[in-house]
Amino acid sequence: MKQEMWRQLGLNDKEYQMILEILGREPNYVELSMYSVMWSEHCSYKNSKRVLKMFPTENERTLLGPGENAGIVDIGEGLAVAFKIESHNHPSAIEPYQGAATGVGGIIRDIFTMGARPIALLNSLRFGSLKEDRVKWLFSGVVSGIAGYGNCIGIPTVGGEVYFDESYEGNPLVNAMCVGIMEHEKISLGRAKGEGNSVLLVGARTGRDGIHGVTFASEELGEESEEKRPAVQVGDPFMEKLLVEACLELIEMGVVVGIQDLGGAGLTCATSEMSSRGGTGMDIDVSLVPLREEGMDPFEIMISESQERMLLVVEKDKEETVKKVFDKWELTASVIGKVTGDGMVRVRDKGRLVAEVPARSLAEEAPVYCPEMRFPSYLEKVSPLSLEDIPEPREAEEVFLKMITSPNIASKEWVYRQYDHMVRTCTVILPGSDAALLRIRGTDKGIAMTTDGNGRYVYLDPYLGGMIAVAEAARNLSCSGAEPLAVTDCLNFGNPEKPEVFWQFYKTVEGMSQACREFNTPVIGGNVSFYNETAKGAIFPTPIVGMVGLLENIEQRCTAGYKKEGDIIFLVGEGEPAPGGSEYLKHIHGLLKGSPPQLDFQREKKLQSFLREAVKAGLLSSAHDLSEGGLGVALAEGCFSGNLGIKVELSMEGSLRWDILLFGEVQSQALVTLDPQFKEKITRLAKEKGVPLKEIGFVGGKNYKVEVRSQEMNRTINLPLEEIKDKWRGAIECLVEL
Amino acid sequence: MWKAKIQVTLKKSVLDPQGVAVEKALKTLNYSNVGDVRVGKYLEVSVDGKDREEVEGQIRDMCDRLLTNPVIEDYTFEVTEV
Amino acid sequence: MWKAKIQVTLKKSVLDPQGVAVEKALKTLNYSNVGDVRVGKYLEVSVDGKDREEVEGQIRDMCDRLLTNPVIEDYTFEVTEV
Amino acid sequence: MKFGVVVFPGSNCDLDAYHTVKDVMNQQVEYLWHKEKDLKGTDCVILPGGFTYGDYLRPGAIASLSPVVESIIKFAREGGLVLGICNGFQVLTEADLLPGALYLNLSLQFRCVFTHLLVENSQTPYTKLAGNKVLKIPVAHGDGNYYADPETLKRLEKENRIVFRYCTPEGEITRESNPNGSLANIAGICNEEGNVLGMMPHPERAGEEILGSSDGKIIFDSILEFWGEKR
Ligand SMILES: Nc1ncnc2c1ncn2[C@@H]1O[C@H](COP(=O)(O)OP(=O)(O)O)[C@@H](O)[C@H]1O
Ligand SMILES: [Mg+2]
Repeated sequence: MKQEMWRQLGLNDKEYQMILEILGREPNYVELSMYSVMWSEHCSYKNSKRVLKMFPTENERTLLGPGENAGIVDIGEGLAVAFKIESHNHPSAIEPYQGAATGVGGIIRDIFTMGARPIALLNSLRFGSLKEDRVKWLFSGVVSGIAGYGNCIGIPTVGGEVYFDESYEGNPLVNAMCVGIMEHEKISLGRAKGEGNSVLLVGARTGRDGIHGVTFASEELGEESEEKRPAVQVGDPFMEKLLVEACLELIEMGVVVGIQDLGGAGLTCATSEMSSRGGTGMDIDVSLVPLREEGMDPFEIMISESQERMLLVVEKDKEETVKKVFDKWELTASVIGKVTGDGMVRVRDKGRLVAEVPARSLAEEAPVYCPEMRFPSYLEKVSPLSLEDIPEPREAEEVFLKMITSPNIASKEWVYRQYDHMVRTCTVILPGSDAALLRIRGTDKGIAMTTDGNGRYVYLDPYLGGMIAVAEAARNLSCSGAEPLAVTDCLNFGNPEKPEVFWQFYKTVEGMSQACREFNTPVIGGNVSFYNETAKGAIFPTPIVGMVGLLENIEQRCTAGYKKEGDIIFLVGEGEPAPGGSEYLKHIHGLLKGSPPQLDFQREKKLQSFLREAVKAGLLSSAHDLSEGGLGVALAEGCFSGNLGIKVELSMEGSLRWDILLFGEVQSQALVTLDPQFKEKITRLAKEKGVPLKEIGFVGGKNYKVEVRSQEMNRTINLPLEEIKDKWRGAIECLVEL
Repeated sequence: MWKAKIQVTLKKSVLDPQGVAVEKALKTLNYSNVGDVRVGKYLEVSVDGKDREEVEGQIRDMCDRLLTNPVIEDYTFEVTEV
Repeated sequence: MWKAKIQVTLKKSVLDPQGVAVEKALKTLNYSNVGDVRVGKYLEVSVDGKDREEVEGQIRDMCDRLLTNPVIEDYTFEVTEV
Repeated sequence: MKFGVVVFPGSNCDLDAYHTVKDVMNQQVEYLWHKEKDLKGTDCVILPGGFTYGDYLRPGAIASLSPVVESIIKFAREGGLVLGICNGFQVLTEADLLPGALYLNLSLQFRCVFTHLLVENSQTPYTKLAGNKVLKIPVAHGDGNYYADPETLKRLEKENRIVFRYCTPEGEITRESNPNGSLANIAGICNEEGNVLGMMPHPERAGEEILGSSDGKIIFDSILEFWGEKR
């Protein structure tokens, strides 16, 4: 075999040598293709595997950690939740609608594969500056693609985030998360057990789409990406809806031995992973695969990434049962082979053997690397920040208006009103608060969920930024009253073969792992997306934390919006706002510098525990954490979602400047409002928990009125709520729709 | 004045879920003689221009830049003077 | 085998929001010479049939029963033997 | 009273309609499979929201040709109660049980928001208890832009068949309160006899306070009231 052959498929010379050793002979083209897709970064995690071992993956609640299609966590009463997040960045960069849509489709399959009924979707998005035409096209395309798929299939999209920064220009991030619910007994696994059992391919026909899609995901975007364009597929949410119903019906009947979705690397991945996990092998015939196009080669059938397909293993005499259920849903189910006992994946074409490789060598035993790391030189330049770099603005109101209309802070309603967030009638906290909350039918429980990740922080300090991503997610859940359960993460980074990028990656995971341990929220699954680079360089290192929390009694919940006139506003938690890495620094002063806010786990845990107990005791009218935009913005967000004004007075001590006090960023602080009658109780609770509490004003009036005072100066922002709310709500629409 | 009639279809190799659904529906309506169905977009664009060549060039340009995405779609068009 | 190419457009009296949006977008891209734009659907249907007349009759029938909604849409089509 | 909720491939609010009828209204309810003509003796058929057949081609178009709809047409002509919600409304117009058509929202985007509805006709079986109230009920659709030709529209107005219009919380009919560009802010209409109602907003999503509104329950309460009187 010629060198160009394997190199073209993305395998290096050493990897080819490994294949020779494993097989004891030269591979044929089908086999080589199978290795090339399975050993791609996307499937094998060859560069990240060792680092990911740092994550804690278990606690008393985890039923299933990483390794399967999704992790599973116990929520009591025999119920469990399965969840997972995944990226679809590169397809979305060239065909935003379909790229994002198929990303949603893929993550939903990961969930129902486990036997769980998908009940909610979230998405985390990053784009370049909205001033660019191409970014507008990408942004609106991605949002409508997510909407198109999720709405059609009937799973509510209940939360997420969107941020804009030049670093994502040309390489947007599209991460989709799905949450499902199930009874413990219904857990089904992607394992091929039982020699002689039948292997069925169900769902859509196989076409030439996405041939070498995983290789595409494992490369930088460049001129050649244009050539590889057919890697993008068209999603069929209708087909997937039928697949969900049919597969869950089968699982309910108890006839499924093993089940796995076909995602990246298609049949090759599903057959080898299922065999590898089950300690078995498979013998399949590609001529039995229903095709969409004529004349497909066996290698194409083996690596096609056609969407909306699943691989099932059932007992031999259950084939007819499967077909009957699939018939009802007007779907096809085809027996394509059987489970064997010798650990080999054998592929035939009309009986003729066309590939024969050990399953484990494709899956678990793929090569693992330890890329080189180096402290990035840019950090020396961006780390130092002194107040002199930041001229003190004259006009407080002007700065405030600029802040609330920054696309990173402005209302995301333009996005989420395109998503059906209410279907299934379980969404109790709708988008617009810190975390979404869903009721669980037949119980008093609720589950809360959120996604968080501040790429700017991670860029400035990967270790700290990684910790903050986890802390912020846990804090958002706590604001709703929920107890954080576990994490799924999507790690979006540049090219791992560059030592500085790999250093970012390593440090981020280290920081996240530390935080996950502190909050007792193990990482039960996730996804790594490398090679997020364009000619201009890598994106901000962007870990996205998807976190799910539990509320034992859904009546004891809380949202971010103010509820009634006369409520007192308290600032809770300790911490000093700082300008480093803040939206204020970037948006007003054009600077990307400094250190992200410090995080003290003891303070953070005290605050979160205080918030949860205060919600549980029914003391709070609202709770909202301080994040991008700091105190000044957090105060405003409460007004916007509650449609109520405020009067707040802040006194300044020490050398703090008013602009930093209002718009600097901080960890471990939140705003709560409550009825004056609970003042004593909350004070007592705060003392018990060791959380400082400061009364700063009250809810009322038709204005956002915030006064900052010190001995020398006095600044007031006093603006009519109606006016500023319109600006905040309309900012994104204004930018997108010209 | 010229009028361009533009037909946009998904590339042959790309799945056309709408086409599949319509084909099935037609068969349920007993049109058993129906084969492949493809569903795409149709646009009519009026443009001012001095001659056919110029207009055709412009329409091609519009298709490439805005009206279609070459990643998944193909297009054809005819231009007539009106 | 025959192939029908069917163009479906919104009736003149029905506002075409997609057409309006495309027209606006083209103008922002500096195609100042663009006039009215209409966006509709395009279908390709392959059918078996003995002659043109029969096929055309059937296609008309399909359009009336399923492929178009006469309340808001008009259609035209051409049939070619393939 | 017995309700039937139709299930097409791609229906996705079937579960919600079922839940509201059964758990909130405490009434009998059964699913009706699209391939079956038997309506199982139901007194009121609900065509729920969703994306029947993916909404491919046109929303509701393929579904309107199904066996169950054939029975529903007959059932409706005999005076049976038929409530089409969202995609169900689209099926009803495609099946010619209601006039006009629903097409792409003016914004070209899907919209999921709470809307307010002015009840213009409280003489129908679905609005008996709605007085001249303003109901807070969400919409969630991409094709809810109602169109009818001028004569049809005039007739609808004259016969008082425009049952709901989008309005402000105070009950004013304004352009801003219209989420999809519908002609005359139309959110729901009925047939001449009043037994068939189609509406884009989702009353089944507004049956409980925990979901943000329980105004949708008024519609189901009205149906029960009407049924009680009729018997
Ligand atoms: N892409 C999105 N999809 C769905 N909901 C979103 C999206 N982006 C933002 N939201 C919602 O908008 C609200 C505000 O988002 P954000 O400012 O990121 O909240 P936070 O800072 O509390 O995490 C949240 O309820 C969030 O779920
Ligand atoms: Mg928050």
